[in-house]
Amino acid sequence: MKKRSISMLLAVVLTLALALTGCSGEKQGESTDSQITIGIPQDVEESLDPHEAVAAGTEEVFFNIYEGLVKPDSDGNLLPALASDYTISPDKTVFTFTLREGVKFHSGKELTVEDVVYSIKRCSDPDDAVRLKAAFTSIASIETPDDKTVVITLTAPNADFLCEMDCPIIPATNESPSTVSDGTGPYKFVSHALQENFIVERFEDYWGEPAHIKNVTFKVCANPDSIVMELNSGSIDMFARVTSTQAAQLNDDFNVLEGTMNLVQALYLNNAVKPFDDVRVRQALCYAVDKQYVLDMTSDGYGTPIGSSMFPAFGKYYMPELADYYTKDIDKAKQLLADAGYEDGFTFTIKAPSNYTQHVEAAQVVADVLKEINVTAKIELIEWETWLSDVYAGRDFEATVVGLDASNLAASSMLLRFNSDSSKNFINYNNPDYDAAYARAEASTDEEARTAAYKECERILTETAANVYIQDMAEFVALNKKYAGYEFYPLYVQDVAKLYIVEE
Amino acid sequence: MLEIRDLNIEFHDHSVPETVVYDFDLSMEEGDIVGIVGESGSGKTMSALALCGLLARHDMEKKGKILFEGKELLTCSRQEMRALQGKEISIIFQEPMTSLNPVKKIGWQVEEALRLHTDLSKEECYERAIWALREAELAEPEKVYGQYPHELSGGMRQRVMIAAAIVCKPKILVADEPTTALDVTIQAQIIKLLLKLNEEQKTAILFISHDLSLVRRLCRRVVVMQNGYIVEQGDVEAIFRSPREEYTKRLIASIPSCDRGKQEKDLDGALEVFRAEDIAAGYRASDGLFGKGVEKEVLKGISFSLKKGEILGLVGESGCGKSTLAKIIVGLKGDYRGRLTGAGKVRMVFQDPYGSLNPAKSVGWLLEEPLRLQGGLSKAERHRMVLEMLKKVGLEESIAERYPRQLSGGQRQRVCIGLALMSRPEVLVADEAVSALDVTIQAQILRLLAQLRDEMGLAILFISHDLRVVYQICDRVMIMQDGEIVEEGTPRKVYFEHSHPYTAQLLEASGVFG
Amino acid sequence: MKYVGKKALTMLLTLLLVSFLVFLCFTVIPGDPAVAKLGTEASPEALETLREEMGLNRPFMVRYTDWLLSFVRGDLGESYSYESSVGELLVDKVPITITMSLMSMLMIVAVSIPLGLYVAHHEGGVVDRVIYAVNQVIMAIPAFFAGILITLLFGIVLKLFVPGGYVSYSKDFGAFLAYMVFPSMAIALPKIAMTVKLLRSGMIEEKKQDYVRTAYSRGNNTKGVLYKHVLKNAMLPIITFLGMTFTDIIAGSIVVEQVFGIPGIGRILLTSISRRDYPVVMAVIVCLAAVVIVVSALVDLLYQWLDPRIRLEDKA
Amino acid sequence: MKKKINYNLLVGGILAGGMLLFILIGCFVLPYDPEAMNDGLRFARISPAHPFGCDNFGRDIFTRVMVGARTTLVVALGTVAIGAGAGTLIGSVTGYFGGWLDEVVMRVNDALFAFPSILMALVVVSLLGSGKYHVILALGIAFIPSFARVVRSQYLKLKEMDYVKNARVFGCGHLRIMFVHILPNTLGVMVPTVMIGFNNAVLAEAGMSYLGIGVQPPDASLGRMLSEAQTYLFKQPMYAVFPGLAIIILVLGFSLLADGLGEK
Repeated sequence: MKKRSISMLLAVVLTLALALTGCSGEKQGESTDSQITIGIPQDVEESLDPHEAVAAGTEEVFFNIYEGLVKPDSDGNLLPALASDYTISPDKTVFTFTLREGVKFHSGKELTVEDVVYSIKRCSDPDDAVRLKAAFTSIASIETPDDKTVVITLTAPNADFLCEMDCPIIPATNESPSTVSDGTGPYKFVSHALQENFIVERFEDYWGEPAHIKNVTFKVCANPDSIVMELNSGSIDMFARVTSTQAAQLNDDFNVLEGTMNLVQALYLNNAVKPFDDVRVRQALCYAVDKQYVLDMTSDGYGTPIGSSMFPAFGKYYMPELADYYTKDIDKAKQLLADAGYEDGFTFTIKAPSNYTQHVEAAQVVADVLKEINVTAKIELIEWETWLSDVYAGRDFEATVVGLDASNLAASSMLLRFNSDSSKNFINYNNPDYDAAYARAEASTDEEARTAAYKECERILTETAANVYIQDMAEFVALNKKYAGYEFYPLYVQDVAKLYIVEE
Repeated sequence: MLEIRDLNIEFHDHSVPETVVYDFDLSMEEGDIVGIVGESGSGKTMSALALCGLLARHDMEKKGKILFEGKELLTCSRQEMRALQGKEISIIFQEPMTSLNPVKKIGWQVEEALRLHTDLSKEECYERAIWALREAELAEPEKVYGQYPHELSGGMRQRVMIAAAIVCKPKILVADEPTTALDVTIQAQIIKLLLKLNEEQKTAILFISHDLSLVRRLCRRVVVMQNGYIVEQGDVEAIFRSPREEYTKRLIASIPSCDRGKQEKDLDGALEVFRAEDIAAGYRASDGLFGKGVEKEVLKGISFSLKKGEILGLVGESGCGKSTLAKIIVGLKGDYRGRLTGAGKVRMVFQDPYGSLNPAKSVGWLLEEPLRLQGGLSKAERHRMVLEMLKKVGLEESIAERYPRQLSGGQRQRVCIGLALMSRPEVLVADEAVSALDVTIQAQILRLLAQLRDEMGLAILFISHDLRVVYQICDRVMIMQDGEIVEEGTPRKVYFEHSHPYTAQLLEASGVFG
Repeated sequence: MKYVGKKALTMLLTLLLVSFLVFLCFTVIPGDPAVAKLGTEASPEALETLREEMGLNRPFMVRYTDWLLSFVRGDLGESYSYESSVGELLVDKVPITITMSLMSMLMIVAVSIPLGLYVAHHEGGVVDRVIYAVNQVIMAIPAFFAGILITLLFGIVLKLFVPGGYVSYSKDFGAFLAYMVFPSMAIALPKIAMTVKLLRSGMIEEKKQDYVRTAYSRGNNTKGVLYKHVLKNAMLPIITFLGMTFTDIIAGSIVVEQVFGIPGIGRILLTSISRRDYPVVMAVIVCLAAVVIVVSALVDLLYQWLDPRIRLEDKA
Repeated sequence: MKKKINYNLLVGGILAGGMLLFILIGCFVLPYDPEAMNDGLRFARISPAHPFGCDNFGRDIFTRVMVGARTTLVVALGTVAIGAGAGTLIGSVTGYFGGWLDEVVMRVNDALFAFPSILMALVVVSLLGSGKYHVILALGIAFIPSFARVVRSQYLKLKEMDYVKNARVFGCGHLRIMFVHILPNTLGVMVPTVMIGFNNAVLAEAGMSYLGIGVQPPDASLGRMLSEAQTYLFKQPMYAVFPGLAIIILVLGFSLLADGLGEK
């Protein structure tokens, strides 16, 4: 009879466990002060050193903790931050910053010029692979004439150098910045449970306008498919970059805010590989793909069609007219293919990163559309790591669908890669006119001339159909009705300080 | 005490109801010993199980009356039946190896009946169990009490079964072929034990067996059954001396007799076909990862020779090494010392007819296999030779298409013999070839072997533990004990003028003269 | 004792083989940890210096032996993508997966054994046939589909738990256990069905044995025979099966962690594989393999302890 | 017990047979082009024209389940073929000959057994690229250990039988004994094991597609459709239900068939 009693005991234990769930079903206790849980797709990197942050997901969160001498606002302008004001020499080689009064670090330490020099020097040491900021290699000298001003002199003129000055400033006295976080931002670091959550809390004596919400928890939701469930069940209050279909499935305690993802989604073609080395074939594809149809199929029509490697958030550099340069014209496409010697079409493979559903779906729609000009596109899903090493670094691909974003507000971050000699030219684009136009833009000191030169670059990309440009995808932010104040930024940034709780 | 009147048992399992036992009558008094004799499928076991209430399966129809001390067993409730089982009526089975629960201690199983039927304390149960084990003549009851079934030999396990059965001093002990799976000497001890229990405990015994000579030594009255019917019933000696029914006569006749006047075949002229000179071999019982392990000697120098047309008997109890010798002669065991000489091919017939024919192939295919291996024969020729061999071993040609599982034990053994003879061997080794068969079929197979020996001039090494069968068929006999030949000679010389004590012990135990 | 020695040696050998196979796999899979760490913006020179730093350029065998020597000394090495050492990384993730595995094991034992017994007892009855059919259906459901169904049913419809509302055990152990019941159920469900079916067929097989007939002949009722005699014999194959199930549970947990959003070993393994973070993957897989092998060895020993027939042989 | 046996076989036969017929028809005639996208029909409800409704691209789910089931069937059959074939070969050799060969192969077998099949799949997929046939190879290799174990235990048991000894006495070669004499007798155990292997293959393919390394779009396999459907669970639950149902029917059918055959 002994065996019988054991199994009975176990059954009792099981029912006990089930009963336990009943009573703890409701949310985990309402704490008095304001708090919000924000879902993030990938975990924040473990190192708290802002200069080591590489992944966009980490920079997005660190924006609330660390600040540079200047800081971007939601319209893409650079506002003075830790530097109260700044002057740039006419030949764009000498940059003078005056330090703002009474700025404190989270640890209570006063901000000093030594901290600024220390931080900038840290990011310009060529053999420190992780922290090196490419643009800082052209710094000739950094002087501090008095304890309030910092003067940086460059070896060569660089109009965009100011955009680099959002580089975070950290205290020189912090021995281990990777494990001890000490910034000047509106929020300060509390705790980080790997692959679980990253918790920050309002920094009471912040120099600027203090944040509204006290406790903020960034919760890692690795499984894209369960995001809708977690939002509907109330376990997270906000999630940026939900797709239109996910947004449609949310219950009504959510507002869905629409902005742009600020990236260029396109069918990137390897210009060195047959048949894409022939401009007529590339143009034929552009004529075959109807941008709006792709938008309708993948995101219920949301998103902004674009014609070149630039997106609206860049303001003055963006040329809307390029979007309609190629309108759907099957006969013209077939004619172009015939001229190029491909009357009965051809077959090629699109490599798409498996973890980005929006790009995989866009690839499938493009493949379906190309059938009209009897071009067969086979789709091969590859892991993100494999995409990085095979496609991006190895350039071993015929075509790929991906979204390229800008690392900072400088136009060069989008256009530099198409120079024939650039290490990031993974599509092997080779056009002497483009190289000349880009060089003109880099060298010119006058703002209008630079903008005109950059625009010339974009027109060349469109005319030579470097890639089949599709859209700057719509970005939906699901935000619980209890909260408001979300602002879209041109860069990959989540400004939590602006959020506040709507009083019923 | 017990009255069974026109008991009928029908099976509803298959589509058409099949009756197994027809109007079975039996009455038993206190201390009676009754035997039921019959071949397999004669319904003897079914009637015994009905008595013990073990036929409770729902698709069994039981008609008639079983009165035990006035209580009607067929219609009483399950509780009432259970109150009797193990207390008043108990049973022991044929297979001691599997009839005991392998994962429970012996003591626990022997005490089970006590725990169910009495409210004795733990110590009293222990005492009673030790008493029962001692009654069953087990050497150290206390040691056996704590052991597990697999740690005991076949004989000891049957004694434990008996102890478990008599622990509540039942009125009737049903013994369903208790000794069939045991060696001759142990068989004799079990029979003596049952007789002792009957005298001391006054337990009535219902002894079921297919071995007539055994029944004759134990029982006072006997019931002969065939295909579910009672053919004849009465006092043992009367039945033996003057059987009335034809079937009983045939049963008695097929018991191999060992009368002195057996004429002997003179073989001096025949040429020698096989010779073995002091064959010795052993098994390496590895006792660990790298341990070389101790070499267990099994054969200690065996020598013998075989002449054309001679049947040499080899008798010994299980574990004496006769199977190892057979394996060596046939070439299945390579590592042995000593020399084998003999020009011709050697083939073998195994004991268990079920295991020696490949169930997945038809009989025709099996018989053709040796010819395919020899090669050089066309399909038609091979087919003809197969049919010819089937006729030679007394089977119709239609058997060729059938599968082994569709044949009876006797038919299967005939196919095995045919298979062995397909490649015209000079020497045939029959390792316990007939011991698994019923008496009547056993006699037919022995006649077939003798006839084939004459026709094909075969030399046969006939291995068996049954002295009577060996006496009937063999020209010369060797007695083997623990890997050595202890006695050799013509059957008459060995059986009647033996010199070695072990031979005497074997002869006495198997009741050759009884 | 000799037998245990032999078993331990074979276990070590297998473990070595597993680690070698995993290392081999990683040299074959494309993708470069340096790129994974520095991202697309890094310059080729920076990538090269980092590769040197990580020692990726050393020949295959040198890297494997180095890893093996440090692993034996208990140092699991530095993770490429995370700052902390692999040991720290795993130390708070392991309890999550272990709890889940143990809970599903608990459920399997607690539900399938009584159910199996009941079904075997009432063999052929209506209940038996119903449970048989239900078993078959449950066994046919893929683990992650079961996960989705459970989330829908218990999470959204019955609101018994908040989908995705995982609470770490350090914060609130009760809520942690409460949440873990459902993923454990998703893993355990198909296994419960299999165990019930195995126990049922095992019991029915044992019922045909001779010793059962002897037990009946002594006056036991059906219940007595089932529990006192048949159960222990039928349990033997179940134990081996449960041993093997434990390995499936761990494999199953990787998929179910994805569905329920649980930061256990499975998620770390998947992210590390996609990030080509060799030290973490090696550590996780070798530890998983070690657990699997140790569990199957324990099951062997338990089997021996229960079945006297085998125990005796190795003493002789 | 008689009535129960054909009950299994009957239901199993209907389900498995139904599924096979459903797939067979799919090979010849398809109501719609499984990959044709249709903007107007996105997430269309169940209707006579589209018995299973449409998915996020407006593709007819009924057709895609038909094609998906065929892919899953092909993958499962391929996997079982490799697993059973190689497994039988390895199992028979190690079981029959034993000795150090058996010891070594069994160690490798245990290692493969404790090896997560995901990593194995990743290796094969990255080595040869993704696609149906590479998934089959990856799963096939992962299934060899379990088949090898079953076959080995059978050979260990059967090689002691008298008819095997008899065959050796005739001078039958080892290979002939292994594959002509012993192998047919293992079918009794092999058939149910193959069926169970088939079910596990279907479930494994679904798991792999779920993790994104299985069959590639726009091909459909039941597993891939299920993982894609999960994103649209609230908008079009049918998209997840029908592929899931197809998997369950396929697996249920074959496991009942295995039980039915096993009991006969």
